[in-house]
Amino acid sequence: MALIIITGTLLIAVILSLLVKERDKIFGLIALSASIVELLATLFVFGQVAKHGIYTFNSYLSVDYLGLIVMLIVAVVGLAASWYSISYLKIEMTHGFVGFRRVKQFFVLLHLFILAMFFAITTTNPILMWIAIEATTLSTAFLVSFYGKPSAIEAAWKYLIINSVGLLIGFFGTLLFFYPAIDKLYNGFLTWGWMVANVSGFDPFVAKLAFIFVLVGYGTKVGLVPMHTWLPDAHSKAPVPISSLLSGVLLNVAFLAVLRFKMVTDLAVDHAFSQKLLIFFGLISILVPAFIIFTQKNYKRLLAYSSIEHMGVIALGFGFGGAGILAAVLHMLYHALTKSILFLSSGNIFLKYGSTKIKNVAGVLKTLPSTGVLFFIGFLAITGMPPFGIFLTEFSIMAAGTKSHPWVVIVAVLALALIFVGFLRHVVAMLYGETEKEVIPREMDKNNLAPIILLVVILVVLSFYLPTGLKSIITLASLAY
Amino acid sequence: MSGIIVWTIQLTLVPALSPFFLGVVRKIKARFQNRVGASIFRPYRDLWKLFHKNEVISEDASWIFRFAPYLIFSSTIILGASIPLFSNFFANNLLSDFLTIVYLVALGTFFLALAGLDVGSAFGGFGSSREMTLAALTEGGFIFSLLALSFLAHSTNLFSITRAISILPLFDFLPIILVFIAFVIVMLCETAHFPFDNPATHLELTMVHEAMILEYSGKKLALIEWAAANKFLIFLALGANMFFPWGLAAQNNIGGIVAALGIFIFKVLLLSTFVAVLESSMAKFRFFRLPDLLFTAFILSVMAIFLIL
Amino acid sequence: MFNFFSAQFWFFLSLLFLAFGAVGSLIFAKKDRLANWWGNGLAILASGSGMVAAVKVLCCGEFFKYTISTTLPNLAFSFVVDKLSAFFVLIISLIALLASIYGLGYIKHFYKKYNLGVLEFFYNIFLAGMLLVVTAHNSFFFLIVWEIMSLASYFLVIFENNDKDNIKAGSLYFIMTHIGTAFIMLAFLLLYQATGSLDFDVIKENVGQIPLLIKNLVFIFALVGFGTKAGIIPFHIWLPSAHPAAPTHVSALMSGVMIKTGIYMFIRLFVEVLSGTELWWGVTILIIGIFSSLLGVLYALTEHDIKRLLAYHSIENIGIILLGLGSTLIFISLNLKTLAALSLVAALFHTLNHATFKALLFMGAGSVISQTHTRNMEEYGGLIKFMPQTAFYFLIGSLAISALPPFNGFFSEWLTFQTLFSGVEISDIFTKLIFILAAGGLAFTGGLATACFVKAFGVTFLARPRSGKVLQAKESAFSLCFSMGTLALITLVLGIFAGAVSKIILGVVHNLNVFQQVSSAFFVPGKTFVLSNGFATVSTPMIFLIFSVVLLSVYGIIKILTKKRKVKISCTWDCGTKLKPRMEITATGFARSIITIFKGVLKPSRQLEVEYQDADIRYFQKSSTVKLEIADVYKIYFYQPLQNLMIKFSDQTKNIQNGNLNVYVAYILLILLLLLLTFVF
Amino acid sequence: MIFNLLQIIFLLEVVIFLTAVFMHLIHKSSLLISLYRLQSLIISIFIFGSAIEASSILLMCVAVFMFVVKVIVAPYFFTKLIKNNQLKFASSTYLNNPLTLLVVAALTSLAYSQYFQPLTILAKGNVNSLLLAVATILISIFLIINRKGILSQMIGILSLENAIVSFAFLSGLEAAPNMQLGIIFDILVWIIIASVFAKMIYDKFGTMNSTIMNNLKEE
Repeated sequence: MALIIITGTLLIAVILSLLVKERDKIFGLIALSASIVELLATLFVFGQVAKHGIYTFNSYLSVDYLGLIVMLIVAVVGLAASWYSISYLKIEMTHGFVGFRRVKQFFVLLHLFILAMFFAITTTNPILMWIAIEATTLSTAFLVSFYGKPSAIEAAWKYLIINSVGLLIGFFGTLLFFYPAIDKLYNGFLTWGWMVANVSGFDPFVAKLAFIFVLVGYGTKVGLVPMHTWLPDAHSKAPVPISSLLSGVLLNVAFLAVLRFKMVTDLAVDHAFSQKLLIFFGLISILVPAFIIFTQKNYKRLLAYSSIEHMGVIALGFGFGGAGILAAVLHMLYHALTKSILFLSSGNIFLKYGSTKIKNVAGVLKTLPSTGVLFFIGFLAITGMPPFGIFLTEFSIMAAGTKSHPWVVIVAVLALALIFVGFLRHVVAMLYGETEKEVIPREMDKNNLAPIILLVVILVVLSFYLPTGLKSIITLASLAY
Repeated sequence: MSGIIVWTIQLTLVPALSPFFLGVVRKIKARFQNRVGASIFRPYRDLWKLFHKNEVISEDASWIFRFAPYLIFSSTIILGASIPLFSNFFANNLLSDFLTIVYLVALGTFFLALAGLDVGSAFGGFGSSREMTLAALTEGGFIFSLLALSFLAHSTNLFSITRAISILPLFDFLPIILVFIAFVIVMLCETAHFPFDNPATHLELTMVHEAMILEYSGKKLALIEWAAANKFLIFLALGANMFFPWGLAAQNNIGGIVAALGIFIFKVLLLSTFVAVLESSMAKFRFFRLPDLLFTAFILSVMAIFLIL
Repeated sequence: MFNFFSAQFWFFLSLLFLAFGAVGSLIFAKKDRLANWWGNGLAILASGSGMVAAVKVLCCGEFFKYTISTTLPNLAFSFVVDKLSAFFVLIISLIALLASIYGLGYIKHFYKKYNLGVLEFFYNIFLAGMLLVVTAHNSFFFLIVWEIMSLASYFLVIFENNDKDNIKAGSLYFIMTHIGTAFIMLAFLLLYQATGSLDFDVIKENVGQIPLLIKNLVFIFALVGFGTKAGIIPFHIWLPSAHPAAPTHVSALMSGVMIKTGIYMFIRLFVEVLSGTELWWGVTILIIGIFSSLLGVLYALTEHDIKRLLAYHSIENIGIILLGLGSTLIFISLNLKTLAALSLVAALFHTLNHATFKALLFMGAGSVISQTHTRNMEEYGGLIKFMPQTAFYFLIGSLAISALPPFNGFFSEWLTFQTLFSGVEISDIFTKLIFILAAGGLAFTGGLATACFVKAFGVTFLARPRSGKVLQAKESAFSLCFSMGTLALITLVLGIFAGAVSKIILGVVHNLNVFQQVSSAFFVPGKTFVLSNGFATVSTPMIFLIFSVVLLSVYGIIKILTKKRKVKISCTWDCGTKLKPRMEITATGFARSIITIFKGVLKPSRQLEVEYQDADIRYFQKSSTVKLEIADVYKIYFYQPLQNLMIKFSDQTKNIQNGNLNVYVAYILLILLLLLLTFVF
Repeated sequence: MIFNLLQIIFLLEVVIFLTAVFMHLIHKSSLLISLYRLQSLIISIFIFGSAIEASSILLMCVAVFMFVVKVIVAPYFFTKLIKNNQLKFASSTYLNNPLTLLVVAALTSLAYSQYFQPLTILAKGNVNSLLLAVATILISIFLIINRKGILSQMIGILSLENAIVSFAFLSGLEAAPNMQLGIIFDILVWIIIASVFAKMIYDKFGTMNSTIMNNLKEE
């Protein structure tokens, strides 16, 4: 029932935003109310799942434990992003960057994007999931080229082409996964449960081949290193609420897809195969961004590379297995929250300074005191400083990894330290120092700050105290994968 | 009762005799420069004269300038009381550990340098800068030479060292000779004698010790001069008793003590003539060649330690 | 009231006070006076109860072990306060108490300029962090608290943030500490891998199963990690720039106490958990100690910024502590347990002493700076006439740090000398050589430290003012003088009753499981201190007693003899010309001779710029300036090349993103084929 | 009949493979589009054949829908794109023809090598055609890498999709009809969006050559 509500509200939101003619405040209200309804529905589903296991609405839609966690992330970050985009777009319009038609287009595509993500999480059939993820790519293509500048279009085109190639490879892998159902195909409606049930018929070699195609395919959407090239361009050119949704949430949804296939491959072939692959991708996904962050010039690209690095850490977590998986699931949650804090506060900085170059931004603590503090808190959280959750998860992932791969852990910890050094140099350059004269020190209005503060409060609370319900869900999720 | 007498002798011997030996050294140096030179009791009269003169203090000086002479003088008194002069039966193991001796000497030098700086004249400043440089470099040699002896005697107490060395068989005296050479270098440096500093000159280029006490007059100058003489005698006594410990009174009888006093004076006279001869026969080294001399002292004592252990 | 509650109650009470202090000062951030009084007041209460807790543990032996489990995976807040942690809690609380009192008066000159609420918030968090670091017993919880401590001290260092190089110093400090923490994390991870648990006690139990290679790796990582925090020579470059940048009472705390947390963890990890089995561990720490002490004091001599001079002296004293610690590890590995106990007592005693006199010196320097508003010693001079009390306390501090008899520095250096001498007597020729070098290094360090503090005290306080800045200086406020006075008194009391204090410290050492049933290395009959092998004895109270008696009697006799003499005050002998301040010796002038002696090590450089009246006929000079500098060897030969390597390497990796779409798709195809070829078969 | 069903399928598969290879060689855009049209025609014949075999109406309309989308609508968009942007010779390549052929040959030999051997158990009898389908997949990915023109990149992606559908048909793995409908609808949306983007790029950059778009790199 709850899933119907979610999809229903989103469809209504899309239609309403299409109908609105001239006053743009209505978009905000629609978006905000839609995301609030989604959050309530997700919490309702959370209650269901906490009480009696996996929530299956019908044969098409069901929510398993890990899916629930990702759904929670989508709902929370979705709420913060849409709340933030109201004032963000209002200021953009006053500055004259975008017209009314563009804002309308923004809200329509935003709701389609969130609908596609919900659909991807809850669907039981791999092909439908593939279609949903393809839909997310298509819906965000225009959002990335929102500003219409040549660089935005270039970023959107690259985003479109690379993701389509990746997803087609993923599609080929998904097809291979249907190998056990080769003869009795027409009658059955293929679901994850069905694939797990008769995995015995699955020839191990085909399973290996299929998992490689799926990993490379969906890995492009997750942004693991060799396939990450679209991510920095897309996330730095997209409007801030969108890049926070892309970075914080879409990567996790794609990772969820990879994990579902990993579950099947682990049963067909032994665990070691998929774990070796994940560790390989995880390690290079930490190393390459570590060096690029060191001399980065643009703070939005800096945040994008940090997302790649954190996806690498999550891949390492799942690769190490055991306690690492629990920590990796937690890491997904913390990373989504922290990354959206950072993106939204960098949005404020962009609105005030108008440039994404680090050297044009100085003295943020003086001109935007509370945004500066929030940005600094985000920085401390993202680089894994103790009071915040990411330090706990990174430490337990590394602890889980020392037993099997000590040298991988040593390299990873040193790379994380290098990332901290790079990040600190850039953040300090932005926060302190003298500001140019024409930047008037006046804090943004409350609509820009409230969503960030909400996310910071959630992050701090979760860093210290995990509500028992959430903790049990996460442990169950980690057992499954 | 006899203990108290012996104690007073131990306490007053150094301040009493130190001007005498200063006079002896000056007499021998004068003789070398074939002039008659003042009588050997001249230093006593100098002190007496200075104690009865008024004194002039600069208005820049602070209470450290006024207080330093007393502190330096009393540190030399304590040093004099706690080193073996004529007897080695003193169970006075409270202050006669050789590290305490070294650091008491350092305390005296510290305050002397501060007093030199306090008046704010260029001479005082440069005097204390050179003094502290040399003091810093001698400390290594000073500690290690006494350390070599204490390894020989398995105790750092000066009295038990003299007891142990006096009964030492003859053939393992080689390390002691090395240590003695090192100790002589350290002694010459600490008491501002020839290769390091000319005690008699007021030429601002060369003087180290004299520069710091330029501003003193009256009773404070007397105290400083007396303290310098005490320090000279203390180092002579250390040199004499630690390396040639024969003839120290073993028990507390009058005859033994008188004989020991005679032998002590004779040994110190011998050593002071050696210093005077040395001072007249060699030239003063350039300041930046002194560190090499001090490092050789340190290396000599390290070699001795290797030989001993 | 004393045994009213258990030590555990007092310890948690102090943490509670600090928490209230932190939150309260954020609330009162706007009103400066209230924030100042609230933050520092609660810090005083907290350190008071911290001291009570420590004393109760030290003397009445009430260890307590307390674990709070949390909902997060494998994270348990487990505290164990045994005698070693209590000793460090005592040091931290003592210095924190006096620093907070000092802070009450000192912060007044920040009133209008900065937001004091933030300062007090991070100050209380910093204290809480330190207290927790020395009592944490689970490596995960330890890492959290260690990072919080560095985070809080980072914010304190960059508190005065409108001065650009404070920010740079802060970032360098934070980067170095974080890299250190990365190494510490690796050490704990390796221990976790070998013993399967994060708790120190469990690791201590099955330390046997740790293979040798892992143990050596853990030693190296821990040495680098904690060495960076302690400021040993190759990793010290953040210390001289970070400590002076912080407000004075914070830099007193950082220099006096925070770097000791590194020493605490050296002891906790090497002596207790890994029970120091390897000989080469002790030898490396000894060698690092020699270099740190000698080079620390040499760099201090070259400094003419008073706070940087004191910071370099912290490096020197850390070197001396490491000498004690190194000999402990060597003796443990050679199974000479009594000597090991003696050298650990020497190291701990010097930690306590250094905390007291370094805090005193920093406070003295702080009050001088707050009056003259400059840190350059060349502009001081004659301050003893304007600030007599501060000068007197600074003098006592310099006497204590140059280890001169009546004060506490003397006894701990004496004890370190004794351990090194007893080390010289071991048979194996190589360790004997190392011990002799260590003893020689310590001797020269002592001498150079005395020279450096004559320079520091003389140039700052004595003779005539060298610049106008000194003229309007006046005596510092009561709270500043009070805390400096108590610290001076403590250095004297510690110096006099050194025997009794070393007995307490021996109790602390015997509490460690390595020295459980070891015969005591020395005994303290009455007031004297006698080494058990009868090698050396000293009685510090006797020295003080005899010294004061003789001094008073000499003063009395001279006064009586010459009471008729008149004393005339006139100007210094000036060979006829009026003595101007430029004629006085400067700090650089004072140390120049030592620098030329050690020019091989220090590499001094001298640039002469001459400005001529008329640029083309270069005969008549208008003015010429001489710049004397010391090359920062570490930055030029180690840290700069490392950074350039990183930048070059990162430029290489940036070529991945060359903007060409076809290449990006080629990456995907290549990785696909690569995986197929390698993984499928 | 001279040839039984398997031979016909194999022949049609060979034609698809040849279309993919020729896409690398020719440079005229309109010819490129007609090649794509031929390829999609064969794919719809495949689907039509399996629809007749399984005689399910749903599969029949899937085939018709695919035919309409891929054979009529997509080429219409592309020809409209070419006409109003006057780009006759848009697709220059990085490697010259002999080298491209060399790489194509290498990829085909890889498809036939022992790495893709396990896939042969999927084939119902026609092993060669299955491996040929795999080769077409690899070749069409290479097409995207090799061609600079935006149009040829779009064509590359669509031919990759066709190759995958042909592989699915040959290995009998293709999804249920309603799934296929969803996929085709998805492809339709993709084509519309891609051509809109192509027009925007042409307006902004003035050329259809994608190498102009390389200013998004780390400076």
